[in-house]
Amino acid sequence: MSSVPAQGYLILALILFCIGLFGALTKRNTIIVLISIELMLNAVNLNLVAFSKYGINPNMTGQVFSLFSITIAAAEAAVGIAILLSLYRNRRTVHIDEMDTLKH
Amino acid sequence: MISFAWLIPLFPLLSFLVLILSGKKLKTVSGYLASLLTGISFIFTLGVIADLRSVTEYEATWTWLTIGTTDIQAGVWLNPLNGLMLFIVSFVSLLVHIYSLGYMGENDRRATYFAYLGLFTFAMLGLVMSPNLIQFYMFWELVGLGSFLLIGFYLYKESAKRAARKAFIMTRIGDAGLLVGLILIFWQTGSLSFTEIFQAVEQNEFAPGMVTLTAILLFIGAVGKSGQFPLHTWLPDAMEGPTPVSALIHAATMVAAGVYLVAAAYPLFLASEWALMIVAVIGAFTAIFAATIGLVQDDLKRVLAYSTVSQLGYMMLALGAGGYVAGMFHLTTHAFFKALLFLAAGSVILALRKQNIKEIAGEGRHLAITKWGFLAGTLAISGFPLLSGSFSKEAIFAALLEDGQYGLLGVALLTAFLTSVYMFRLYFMVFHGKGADKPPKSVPVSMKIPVIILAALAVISGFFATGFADWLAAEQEYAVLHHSPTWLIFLATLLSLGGIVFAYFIYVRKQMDREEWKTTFSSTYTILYHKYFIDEFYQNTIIYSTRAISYLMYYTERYVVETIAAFAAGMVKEIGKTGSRLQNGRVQTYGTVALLGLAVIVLIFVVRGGYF
Amino acid sequence: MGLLSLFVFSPIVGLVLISLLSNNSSPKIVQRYALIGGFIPLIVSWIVYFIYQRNNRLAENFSWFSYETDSRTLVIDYELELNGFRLALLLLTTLIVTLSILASVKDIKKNPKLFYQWLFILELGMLGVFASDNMFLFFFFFELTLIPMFFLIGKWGHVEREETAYKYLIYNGLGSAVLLIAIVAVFIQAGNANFEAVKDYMSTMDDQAYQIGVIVAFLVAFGVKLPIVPLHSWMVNVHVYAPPAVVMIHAGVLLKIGAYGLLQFGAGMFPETFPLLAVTLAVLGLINLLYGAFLALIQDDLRKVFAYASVSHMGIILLGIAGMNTAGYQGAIFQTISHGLISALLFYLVGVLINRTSTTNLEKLGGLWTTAPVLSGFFLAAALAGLGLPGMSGFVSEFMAFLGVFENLPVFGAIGIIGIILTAVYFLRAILNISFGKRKGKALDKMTDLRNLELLPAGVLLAFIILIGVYPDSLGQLLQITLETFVAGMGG
Amino acid sequence: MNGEIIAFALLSAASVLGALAMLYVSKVVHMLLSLVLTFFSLAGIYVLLSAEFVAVVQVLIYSGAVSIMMIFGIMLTKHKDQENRPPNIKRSLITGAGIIVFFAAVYGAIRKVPFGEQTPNLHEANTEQIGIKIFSYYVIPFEVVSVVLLAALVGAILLARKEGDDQS
Repeated sequence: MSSVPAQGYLILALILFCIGLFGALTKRNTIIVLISIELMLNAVNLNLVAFSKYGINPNMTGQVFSLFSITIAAAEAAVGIAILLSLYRNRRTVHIDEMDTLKH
Repeated sequence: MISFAWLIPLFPLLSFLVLILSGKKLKTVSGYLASLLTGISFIFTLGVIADLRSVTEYEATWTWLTIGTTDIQAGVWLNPLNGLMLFIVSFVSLLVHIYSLGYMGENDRRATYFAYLGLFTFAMLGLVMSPNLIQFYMFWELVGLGSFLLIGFYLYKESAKRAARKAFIMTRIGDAGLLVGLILIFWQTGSLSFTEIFQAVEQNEFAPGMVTLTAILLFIGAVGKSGQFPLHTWLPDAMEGPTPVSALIHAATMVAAGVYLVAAAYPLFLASEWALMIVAVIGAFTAIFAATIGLVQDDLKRVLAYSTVSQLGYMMLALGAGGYVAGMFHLTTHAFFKALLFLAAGSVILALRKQNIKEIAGEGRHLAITKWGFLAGTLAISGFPLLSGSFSKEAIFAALLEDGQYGLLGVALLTAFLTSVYMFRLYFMVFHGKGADKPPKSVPVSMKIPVIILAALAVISGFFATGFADWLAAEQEYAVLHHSPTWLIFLATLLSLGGIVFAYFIYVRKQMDREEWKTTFSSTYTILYHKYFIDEFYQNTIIYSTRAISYLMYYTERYVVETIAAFAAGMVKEIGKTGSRLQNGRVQTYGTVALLGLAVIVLIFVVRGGYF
Repeated sequence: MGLLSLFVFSPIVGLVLISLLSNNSSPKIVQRYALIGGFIPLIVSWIVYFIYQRNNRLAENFSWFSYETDSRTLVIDYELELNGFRLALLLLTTLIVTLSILASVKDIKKNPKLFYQWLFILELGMLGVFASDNMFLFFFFFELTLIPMFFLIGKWGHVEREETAYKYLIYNGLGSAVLLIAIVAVFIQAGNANFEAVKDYMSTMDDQAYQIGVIVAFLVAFGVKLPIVPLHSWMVNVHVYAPPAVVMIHAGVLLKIGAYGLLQFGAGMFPETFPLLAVTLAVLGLINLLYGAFLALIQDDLRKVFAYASVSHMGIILLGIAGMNTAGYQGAIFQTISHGLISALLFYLVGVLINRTSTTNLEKLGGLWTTAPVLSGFFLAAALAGLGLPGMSGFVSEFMAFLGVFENLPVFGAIGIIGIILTAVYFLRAILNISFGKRKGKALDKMTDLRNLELLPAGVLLAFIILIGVYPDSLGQLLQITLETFVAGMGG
Repeated sequence: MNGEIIAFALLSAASVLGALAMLYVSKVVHMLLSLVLTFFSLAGIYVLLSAEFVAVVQVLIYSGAVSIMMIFGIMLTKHKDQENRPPNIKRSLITGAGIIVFFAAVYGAIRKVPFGEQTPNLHEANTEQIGIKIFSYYVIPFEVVSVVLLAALVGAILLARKEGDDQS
């Protein structure tokens, strides 16, 4: 039975990760940056799941880990949005390049 | 006694150290202390010379510096030549010390003066006892230092400052030649010791051409120190120093060191015909060149200085023509009569407070002892028969004749004539004339004694010529005294007397009007009066070109180097600015930089396939 | 902790001592404690000297860290080891630092506590540089000298102190960047940072191009420090604008790191390849020698004259190294020590002069001798030492350096001799201008001469200068073994 | 060519398409929605990888919860939902270059990695297996995650709450 090789999944994950990274680094809207980060996390999850099937020692751990990771990602998204809202309330902007308080 | 020879230079050194360290406190006794120590030194010298009659050669060295496998030694080396020089140096130095007691009598800084004299005497004694070239060079420079300090003794005078600087630098040019020469010799022979160098010369260990080259380089050193053309200009200026110093350093000892160098390294010179030729030609040229300048100078000490230059030229000429004994003998007699002349001139200057011979105009006639002393010196230097100068000069003429250098012989004879002309011009203008009739300040006894002793020596020392030659011949086979044929003695005497008579007619009988001469030969007179414009020539060529190079460098520094500096600073500043622009507080910029860093690391990892 | 470590870190005692003082204690008290702190390394250094003389070996070594890759282990140990050259430099360092503390009495009025703290850190760095037997340790201490100097110049200097401090930092920072790269390049190849180990490795390696590349990098890195023309402009500024007490250390010791580094990293690690650069070094040396000399000739500020004189003297070091033989190396080392002593003396005197006349302009000074004969005498003696008068250390080193050059590169030596003449010209011009002639400048009329304690630093330095000059084997014997190791590796 | 490969091709194409669309559409909401497509396709891919439970969770949390939350975020902050300023080209290029290097390097690595054959039994009672794993072996992390979630909850509320008292 010829099936999809593990490399296929990994490359897909890589592509998504790169797109997510690009979005996170170049997009101006903070929400999109956040969602790009979610995309990167997803790519990682994909890797975990792929390894759980094709890894050297394949077992359920990969899937379990992806679950944890999804959970944390969700929590992160929630906190992220909350911070965003708070920031927005103070500075009336969602554009990430106007947020430069790290400089001060 | 001879094993204590190393003590000889240490007494003057002790004098220097004591006086320089405790200067002011010992002011009143400083002169006596210095004279005493020099006297001890002289007594030791006599002892050593007494021993030398039986030992003929003595060497004691110890390691001074180790370079790899080569040990460079320092120590004492005594042979007849050294012994002779030791005697001259310590003797004249002692006399000058005694003379200075009177001459510097009331000077506030006389402790310093005697300290410097001690330093000089130390260096000079060390110089003549050097067993190798490097020690020789060191003391060579130290005598230069002593000379420098003493020329600049009247340090508040601008002219003294300039003269001291000039003396140091001009001799240093020569010294550089000497240094190169000795370094080359070291790489040829692997040693700097005189004896080993001579062995190497004998066994032809030198690379072809090297003997000539090194000999000429050594001679350049001698040219600088002995005021030979073209490095002679410092010596007349050096007369800015106190007069006893001129007698000691710039007449009897230090300037003769150049001649001594050629004599000490004589086997090297003998091995190269070219080198000897150059020594002879430079010597002859300097002799006549300085003599012509001496004809028209008006400063008492300057005339003597040019006469010194001229006589040193004689010595070089003699050495260059193979007249080893003649040259050294002339050095000895010259040391006596020239020291005598300077000391007598010093008495005149101290008594009359002027040194321009036109202003003196015969005022010196009241100083009886000085006058007779000066006359003795003048006759000696002019080659008056039976006085010391005539013997040594004849030896030189004979050496030239023997060597077949007829052209140079002609020059030497002409110079002898000129010498008696200008020396008697000097004598007549200082001691004969109608200048003010008031009796001058009397001269202290301490200044008279040295003059008397030296006058006696100037008169009689010529009779020791044969003994002198035997003394030197004990060690060196090339030490031969040449004897002149009768016609030559006759000719030389004639020239000497002719010069005296000539001067007598011009300056005493006033048979010929001097002013008329000046106008008839005005251009010649101007050239001579301005010493052939050599100083101006140096000023306009060497000094200006050096300064031009300096300014060239200066602008290089200002524009090129500073641009590099500005570039470096600008680059760093730009990098800094870029860096600070990256620190703009935006997360994405930071993320980008981090990503780029990651990319670079990953790239290196992939390309190198490992850590590095 | 062995004796050597104790020695290297002994300035910490002074540092702690100074730190314990309250912030508003008077400068005099601070200085007294600083002097005590300065004496500790000085005394320890002489103890070390005597122990070294007895055992002929003094080393310390424990592993610091190592790093394993697939094929080999990279080792960096904490290694201190003495040899004669290093010991001489260490003695020089402790001496000059102590004297510079003495010299700083009247010079440093602003926040003396901080000044001496930096000074002790600087001393720690210098001692470490000369004691370490390992590239990385060397680099560590090398960097440690960089920062204190920056503050010492920038905070306590004269007119253009801040520009000077930045210029210093930029040049030396770039220099040490190059140094670090070169060190890493060597380390990665050899797998060990120890000088000896690197040397052994390099003798088995035939990649000559690589070795030359690394040596050139070292040349650049130490060329900044030495400095080699045209990398010298920072150093002139430091000479002119840093406080004289600091310049004593700077000219006396810090510049020597350049010479030491060049010898240790070049001749010490690549004995076979290093001679290939002889001509390059000779050319650079000549440029330094003549360029510095010509420029010193026309400067109208005493400090600038001495600064360019330093440039010129460093040329002699380079020429000596270019000789690539025992005489040349020995000359370079002697020149290193001798120039350290001479320039420390010169700048000590400059400090005294500034203190009294507040100027070093040659046009404005003259006739110093009439009011201050002792000071002028010392000035003259220092200048004479600088121009290589026999009987003083300068001569011995110049002589040996030229002796070295003449064996293989006589033409360069002959040209270099011009520099010797020029040295006399500019030194005498400068010194005679201020001390001889008519008295100029109002400050000179009520000038006081060197007195009591002020005589001590000048006297001590001059004594050492004369000692080395009169009996050079006193230093030479210490160096024999070092020289043998430098020269032995050279293939014929 | 079998069904699995076809499904993988379609799903991966869809997910990449969705991600790319996220980069290039102009409206923020559209970006979000295009990403939802990616999330859905990823869920499909999880199924292909015998991870049904993860797939379901993916749909529930990403396509559901996170997306909705983002939409609320957009709504609450909405001023102008378009990116109307020109993008920073220079930075995009630099970032793009870095990413391409990174991509190439990792791609090379992935190509070289050898993989064993798949295990057969993952899809049998997948949810049950996960349950057993989580509630036996990973029970402590599981409980810790619940604390994390609680903290996130509290934190989010605290942060997003109107700070009326401070402002007035």
